[in-house]
Amino acid sequence: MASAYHINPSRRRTCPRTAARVAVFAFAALILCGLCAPAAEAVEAEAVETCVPTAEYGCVNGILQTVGQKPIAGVNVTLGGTEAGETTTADDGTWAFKVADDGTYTVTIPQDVANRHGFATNSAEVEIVKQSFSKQRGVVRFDKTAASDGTSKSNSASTDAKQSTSANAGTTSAASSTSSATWTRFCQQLYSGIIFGLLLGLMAVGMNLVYGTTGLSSFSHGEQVTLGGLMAYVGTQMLHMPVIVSAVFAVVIGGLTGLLQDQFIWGPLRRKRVGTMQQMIVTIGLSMALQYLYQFFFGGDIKGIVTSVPEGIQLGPITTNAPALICAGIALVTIIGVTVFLYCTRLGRATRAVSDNAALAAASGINVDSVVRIVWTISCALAALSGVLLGIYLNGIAWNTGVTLLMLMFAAVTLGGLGTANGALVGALVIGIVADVSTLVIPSDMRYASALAILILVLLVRPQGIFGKRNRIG
Amino acid sequence: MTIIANILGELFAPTTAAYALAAIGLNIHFGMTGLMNMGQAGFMLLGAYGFAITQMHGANLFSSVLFALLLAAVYALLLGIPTLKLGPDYLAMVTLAAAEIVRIVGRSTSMTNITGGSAGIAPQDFTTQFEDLSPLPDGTSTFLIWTYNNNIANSWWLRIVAWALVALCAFLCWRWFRSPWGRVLKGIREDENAVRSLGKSVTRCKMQALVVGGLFGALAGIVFVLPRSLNPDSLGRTVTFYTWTILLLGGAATIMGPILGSCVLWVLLTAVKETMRVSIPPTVISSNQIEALGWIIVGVALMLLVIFRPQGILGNKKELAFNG
Amino acid sequence: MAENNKPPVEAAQRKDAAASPAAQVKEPFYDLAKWGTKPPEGEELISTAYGDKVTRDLAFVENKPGVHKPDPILVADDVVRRFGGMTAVDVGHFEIERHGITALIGPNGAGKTTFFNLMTGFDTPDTGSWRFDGRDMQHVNPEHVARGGMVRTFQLTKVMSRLSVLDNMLLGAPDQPGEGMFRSLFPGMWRKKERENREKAEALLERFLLIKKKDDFAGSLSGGQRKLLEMARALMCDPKLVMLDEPMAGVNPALKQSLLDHIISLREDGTTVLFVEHDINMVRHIADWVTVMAEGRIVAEGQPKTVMDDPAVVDAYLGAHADVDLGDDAVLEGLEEHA
Amino acid sequence: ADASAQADDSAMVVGALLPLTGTLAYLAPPEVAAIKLAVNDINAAGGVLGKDVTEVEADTSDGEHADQNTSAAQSVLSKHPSVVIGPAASGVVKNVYKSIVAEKIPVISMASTSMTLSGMDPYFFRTVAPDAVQGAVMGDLIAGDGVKKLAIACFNDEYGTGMRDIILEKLQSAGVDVVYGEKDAFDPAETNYASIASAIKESGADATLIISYDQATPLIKSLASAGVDTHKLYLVDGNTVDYSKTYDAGLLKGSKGTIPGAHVDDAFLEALKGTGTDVSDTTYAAETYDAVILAALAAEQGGSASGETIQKNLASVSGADGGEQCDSFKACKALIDDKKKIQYSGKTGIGAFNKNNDPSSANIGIYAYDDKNVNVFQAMQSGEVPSE
Amino acid sequence: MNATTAATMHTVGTRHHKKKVARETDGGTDIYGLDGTKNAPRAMSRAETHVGEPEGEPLLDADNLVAGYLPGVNILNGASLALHDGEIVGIIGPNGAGKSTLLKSLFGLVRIHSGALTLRGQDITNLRADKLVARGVGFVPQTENVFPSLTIAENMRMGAYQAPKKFDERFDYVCSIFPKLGERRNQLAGQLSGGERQMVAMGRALMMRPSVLLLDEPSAGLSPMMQDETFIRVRQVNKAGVSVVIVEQNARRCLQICDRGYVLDQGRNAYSGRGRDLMNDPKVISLYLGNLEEEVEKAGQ
Ligand SMILES: Nc1ncnc2c1ncn2[C@@H]1O[C@H](COP(=O)(O)OP(=O)(O)OP(=O)(O)O)[C@@H](O)[C@H]1O
Ligand SMILES: Nc1ncnc2c1ncn2[C@@H]1O[C@H](COP(=O)(O)OP(=O)(O)OP(=O)(O)O)[C@@H](O)[C@H]1O
Ligand SMILES: CC(C)C[C@H](N)C(=O)O
Ligand SMILES: [Mg+2]
Ligand SMILES: [Mg+2]
Repeated sequence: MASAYHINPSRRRTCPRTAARVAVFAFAALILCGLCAPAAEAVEAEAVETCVPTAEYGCVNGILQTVGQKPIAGVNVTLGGTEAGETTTADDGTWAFKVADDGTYTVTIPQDVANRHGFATNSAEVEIVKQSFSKQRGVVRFDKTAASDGTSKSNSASTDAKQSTSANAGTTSAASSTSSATWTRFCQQLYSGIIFGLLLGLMAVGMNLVYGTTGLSSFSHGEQVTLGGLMAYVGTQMLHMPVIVSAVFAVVIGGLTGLLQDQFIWGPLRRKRVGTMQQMIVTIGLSMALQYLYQFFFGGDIKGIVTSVPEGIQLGPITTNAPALICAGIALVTIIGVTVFLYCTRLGRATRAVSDNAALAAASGINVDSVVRIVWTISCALAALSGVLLGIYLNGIAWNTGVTLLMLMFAAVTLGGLGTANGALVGALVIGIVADVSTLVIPSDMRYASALAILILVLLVRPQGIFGKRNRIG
Repeated sequence: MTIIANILGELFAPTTAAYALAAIGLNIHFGMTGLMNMGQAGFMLLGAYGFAITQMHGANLFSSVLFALLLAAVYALLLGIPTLKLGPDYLAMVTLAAAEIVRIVGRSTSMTNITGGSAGIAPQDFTTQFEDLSPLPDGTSTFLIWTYNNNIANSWWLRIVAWALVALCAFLCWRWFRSPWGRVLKGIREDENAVRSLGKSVTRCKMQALVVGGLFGALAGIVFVLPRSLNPDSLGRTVTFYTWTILLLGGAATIMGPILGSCVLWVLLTAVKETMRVSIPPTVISSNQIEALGWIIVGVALMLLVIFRPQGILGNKKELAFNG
Repeated sequence: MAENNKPPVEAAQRKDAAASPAAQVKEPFYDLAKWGTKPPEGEELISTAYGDKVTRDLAFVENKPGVHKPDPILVADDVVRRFGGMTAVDVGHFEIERHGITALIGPNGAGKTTFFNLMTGFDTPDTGSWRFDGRDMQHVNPEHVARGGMVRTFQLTKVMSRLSVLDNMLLGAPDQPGEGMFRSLFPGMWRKKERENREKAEALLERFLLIKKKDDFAGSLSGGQRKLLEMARALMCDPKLVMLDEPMAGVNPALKQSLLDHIISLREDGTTVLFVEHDINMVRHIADWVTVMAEGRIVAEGQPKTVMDDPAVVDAYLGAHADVDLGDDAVLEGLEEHA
Repeated sequence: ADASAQADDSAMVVGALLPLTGTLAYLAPPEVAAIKLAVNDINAAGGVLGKDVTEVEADTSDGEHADQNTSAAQSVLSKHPSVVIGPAASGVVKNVYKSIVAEKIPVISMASTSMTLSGMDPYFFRTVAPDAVQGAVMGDLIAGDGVKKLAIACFNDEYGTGMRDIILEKLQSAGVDVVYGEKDAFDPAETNYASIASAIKESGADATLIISYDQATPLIKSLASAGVDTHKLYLVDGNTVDYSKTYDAGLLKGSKGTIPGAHVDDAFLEALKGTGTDVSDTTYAAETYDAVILAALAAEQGGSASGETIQKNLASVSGADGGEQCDSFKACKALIDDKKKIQYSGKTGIGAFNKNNDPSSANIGIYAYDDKNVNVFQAMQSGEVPSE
Repeated sequence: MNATTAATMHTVGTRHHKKKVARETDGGTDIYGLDGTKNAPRAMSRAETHVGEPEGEPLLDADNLVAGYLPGVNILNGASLALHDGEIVGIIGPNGAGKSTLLKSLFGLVRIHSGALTLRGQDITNLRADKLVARGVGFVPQTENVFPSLTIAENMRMGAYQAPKKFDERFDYVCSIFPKLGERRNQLAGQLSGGERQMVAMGRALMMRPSVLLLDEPSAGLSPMMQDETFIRVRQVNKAGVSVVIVEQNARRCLQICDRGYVLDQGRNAYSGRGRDLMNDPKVISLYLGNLEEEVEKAGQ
């Protein structure tokens, strides 16, 4: 990677010089060719349609096309240097020579063709070393204008984000089109951030429910998400069911696992009054077991739930597609539903009561066990649903998809305020948007770092999360 | 026989020692002070970076270790000053996030010149000084049923140093546990406002605990990378989770718990995987599946251990009753 | 525990119980009232010097809110704390007499606890300043407040559950050098102090009837025992001013009575006491001065007798039934009439 | 010394360190099969030094489980292997090689392509060419196709960024503009490619190069739904696989990919399947197979199954100092029995080991996707591996 | 008993005790040396245990309960309690006597190891709390008796959990007693003052309308006025047909409204009798009730 860093500056510095040198060489070569062409004709380079370098032959080849990438057919290409040859470009603009000897070659096209298409130069030089991978083939292109050369260079100097300006747009509108492109990019990133945030919110809301009811941060929640996706995969790709049916199937299986888990693991642990820290370790163990269980059955690769690629829809500056919108819609509706459930239904209030003080909840006539069981079931079902949506939206699900997203889920619920239902949604949206929009300014491999940094910053200002409330001291 | 040697070898493998060190540090954080540090791997990674980078640039061993500790201490301070006022679950998240940020930044392409980016730092660049320091002769030695190289990588020399460190840290921990300082930390664990109302400097003690635990973490990081290479991804969340598992498996707020927990976890893991390798012919299920099955069993075993001994192997059952 | 280690009283009781259970069953297992804090036989009864001085000084102070006192240890000015739209505390001027026992009373939600929180740095007021012993206490954090000699207890008790009762007490002790990280590694540096603290703690626990539980986790204490521990722990600090937030709520009346003596003896040790309490008898019994808070403000101040007879206080705080036997059916009937 | 002394008169034991679990687990099946196949072939030809070769495996998992890397190495080491085949990923190699080479046991990796591994240790070999080679071929391929503006979706991993830098160098000299991804790389643990896809779309690139492992599966779809032309994708060995079951037909038609190693014929795939392992592709199978055979031949030639002997003879049996060509263990063994120098030319078509213990020459296969999304072999480019 | 004799008695007692303790704490863990198993079984007639008990079958009958939190440590060592229909029964005793434990064990929150517990003749030993609520038993714990992150109104709703339809009507009733709760209905209970919390707890119980109400120190932390209000309401509720068991440290007030009272000490019954009798019993006064009121009055004169 070190080299990537050095390439750019050095390239910027050396390019003009190289260009100049090439021009001088070309001139010299022309003269040379004119003088000694008959003498050099002893060795002939073979013009071929396509050339693959081998131990015996190196290749000099290229494609002749306009700056706008239209192939230019039927143009004479002359090879000079160690070996000489001549060919005409094919319909797709390609041409190739097989050369037997190592050495320096010069490729020339007629000057008038170069002028007509506004090429900067009409000849180029390559070095061929048959045995060396990096030199056994020389690719020669002429499709560079003197003007666009300059633009593209300044472009490559600026950040990737701004490079979207097409090189041949010229220099006049460069500034304004750059800003509008940035604006489009921004909208698009914001949009994808929101969609991802919604999905993340859906994933996190189940985890938050469990936390809100039992105080347990479930590390196996990621695996529940994965389970949903994998079950949908089983539905669509193995049982060949329609997507909707598979989704329902996945959600049912997910809910069922929640129910069974509570029956056989969490219920007994609660009854033994095992602390949440200990239960958390159990979830870590469970997470481990489940991850490898998935690997056991599904292997280590990424599974696609649907094979088709949805058609794009243009919404103002935003490109999207129907499945993404539907996924986001489902996520939003579900999260709102959960919030309503928590704050406006009797059972919802009961879950919050249980989280506050289970003994007192029991003393109020709440069947704590069954409330918690319902919560686990709902939580796992929601996780499964989010797994399905995620698998569709992210175009694939693997044994470790859930666990890689777990961190973000935690971040989302914490940011929103642990145990608060709408907190998961808002937190997830913040994380999603920050992660996606921050790619406009920072490298994308660091985008989650920026989301996490936001989390830390918010917590410094609001230690109880966005929606958390503080109790009094004393 | 080799299987048994392998399994029992994990008892005192450098990795086991590294995790034990990390867990001792975490024990100071969580077991004593109640700080839910979910980012112990962050301390380890910083320690490892501090050590390896200075070694790479030719610093001597002692100053490298010192630098690693310094780095971890500074990180602890930076992390602690703003965050120690957070509630436990929120602190957990912040430390987890901070550790991830350390890793993500460390592996990012923009840091390649310093940290080696995603490739990390190769062992030949930072282990030689340590290996040269060994008083042992070159070659391989066998002790009882175990044969290891004397000096290189996963060696006897590293084992000796690592376990000496573990012993030292455990001793310190033991001293602290039974001292008034330890009592203040435990008070903070239970209710920091109560401790505050009694005039103890809660912030200072928490910070001390965070730094000390972090320093142990940094040492753990060094021990962790010495037999292998420094790769930021190998000190990620998984490591933190294992450390927690080890701590609670052995018993939080006990001296020997972290060490025992580490031994149990790695011995268990190796035992299961080794046994699976030899006992299931790959014709029944594929090699991939055998290894996966091994992990499944370990996961389930962990769950069972906690379910049937929630206070940890050495933990006090009575404490559990007041977990709330 | 070996049989012969049984407390003699108990052993005797058990023997008797076996002999004639019916006769013996009404005997208590031990006599609580004996556990009072009266000085041991032969020794002087506690001096009353400070008490007398305070009584003398306060006798001439006017009984009106915000009045100046001869020798205040804590002076608060314009302390206001709002929660959202509600003003929880709005104290114009308030002084606490040094060496006095001041009672802070007032209806529920009057802002007493919040005032405690503000004074001790656990909460920050919107405006206001206060001085403790001549030192400005604004923006001082709780630990420094406590180290400065102003120690408080919590109404909703805060015991350190997974620490033994004795450890809870030892945490209250000030100036333990072993509480430094490095010094703690060398037991030689703190052993002696530790021993002294332990003795003191045990003496206090004994007074507070907690000695038998000293090695148990504090989390296993009953509600009342927690209150006791909370108070005993605060007294470990030898504070200049101790602020007790309903120390006796939930404490058995017999024990309460004996602990009042202890509070009085604190005064003679030079400690100033500020306490919140809803037990009027206790206030009457030990308070040198009573301050009444309502809706965040100090509405009345004065000698206990004067304040307690203030009709406004009776109305807002003591209520119409203060001197009525609640078992009386007339009370219920009166209620129905009102309704 | 102890370990190899023991190995001296005993049969050859092939240790294998494979990513059987973890993020690289999808690569393991062909490797497992190839080792089995090689061992079977060797034993069918009478074994090494008259004794049957046995194989021991351990799971290195992935870089995130570094503790497993070393304990797997320890596990294999304790079984006194004569040679260790693997590990696959460069990062894992760095985690384990030292403790193995310290025992004077050669490590032959079949898939680690990082350039930093060249000449790392006399006991470290690999049967796959470093990324420089593939990168050069890929760069030429892209330039030769007339791409003007290229977007690179590269993951931030030693393999990813290393390869990208080589390609960038090539592209620059050919005048291809990189409009996205010159510096930007995504996290290997990335799951959400929407933003990368939209960035690529916005960059106006006319072709996209994807350097990744199987992250490509969701990435390609994200690209497609963002409206990026999926007929002009360039894939590398980490992701040039058969996508016929993954996507609707036609999605990738025209896209190209490169894979190091000779194009293996279907017979080899059948043979792999014959070992009872569930394999669907041959990624790194040939490299693995050759590694085992080379080691066996080295033992055969050196007359001992000790690590040191194998290390000494590996270069020679691979043809470093000439000899008669042979292409199977059986044939080569016959030549060795005749006291002839040999040059093993195996399934990968790599040349003899060079002074860095890299293959001195290598083949890079160029593949193009047909309308069923199957990668079809187009051409093979071979040449010398740079050893500077 | 006058103050001087009391004082001499104290002195002796204290000293005596000090030695005793020193020896005892050396020994071991048995908190009171009263491990239920070692104790001789009590041979007391029902009349002695439940002095003044009315005729007929008790509504709630706890007989000889042995219960504890940790294995091997019993807190209750054979405590008995009978509650008849329409009664208010008070329990008083020193701190740590096991009063709360007794209530909790009645309510299934502490495990009963031995003894009989019946409600209307049916065995309810270790029955789950929510099932007891369904059978008409209500309970207000001593500590942690509100849901801090729920609002006041929601806390009240939890009180009416098993009869959600009656919420409005009952909430109005509760608000008439504690007007503050109505005013602050949307405030989180966790932000309330100690006394306000207590009101919430009491209000929650009143929302429940049980047939048996177990109250653990409902008046603690309340202002005198509110304390009186609480006691009066308890009586009022009782008149409406609810039988009440009330644990109180405000013993005099409590005994005023009680039909009968029990004195609990070290996990077993020490005294029992009609409320007024206990209140005036000099023994009970000196041991458990104290004579602060008298002393204050004396001083006042
Ligand atoms: N953090 C908070 N947020 C909102 N309101 C609060 C908070 N803390 C206290 N209050 C309100 O401030 C008022 C005063 O509370 P405070 O605890 O000081 O009362 P108090 O006088 O101690 O009452 P009590 O005698 O019942 O203990 C109460 O009405 C309470 O609801
Ligand atoms: N959770 C617990 N675990 C262990 N022991 C406990 C627990 N709670 C209470 N105890 C012990 O049980 C005994 C009785 O406690 P209980 O709470 O019943 O007392 P109480 O009579 O209600 O006292 P108070 O008047 O102080 O509320 C006490 O000695 C106490 O230490
Ligand atoms: C398994 C392979 C794709 C590994 C990759 N070539 C590396 O060096 O890391
Ligand atoms: Mg208060
Ligand atoms: Mg109680």
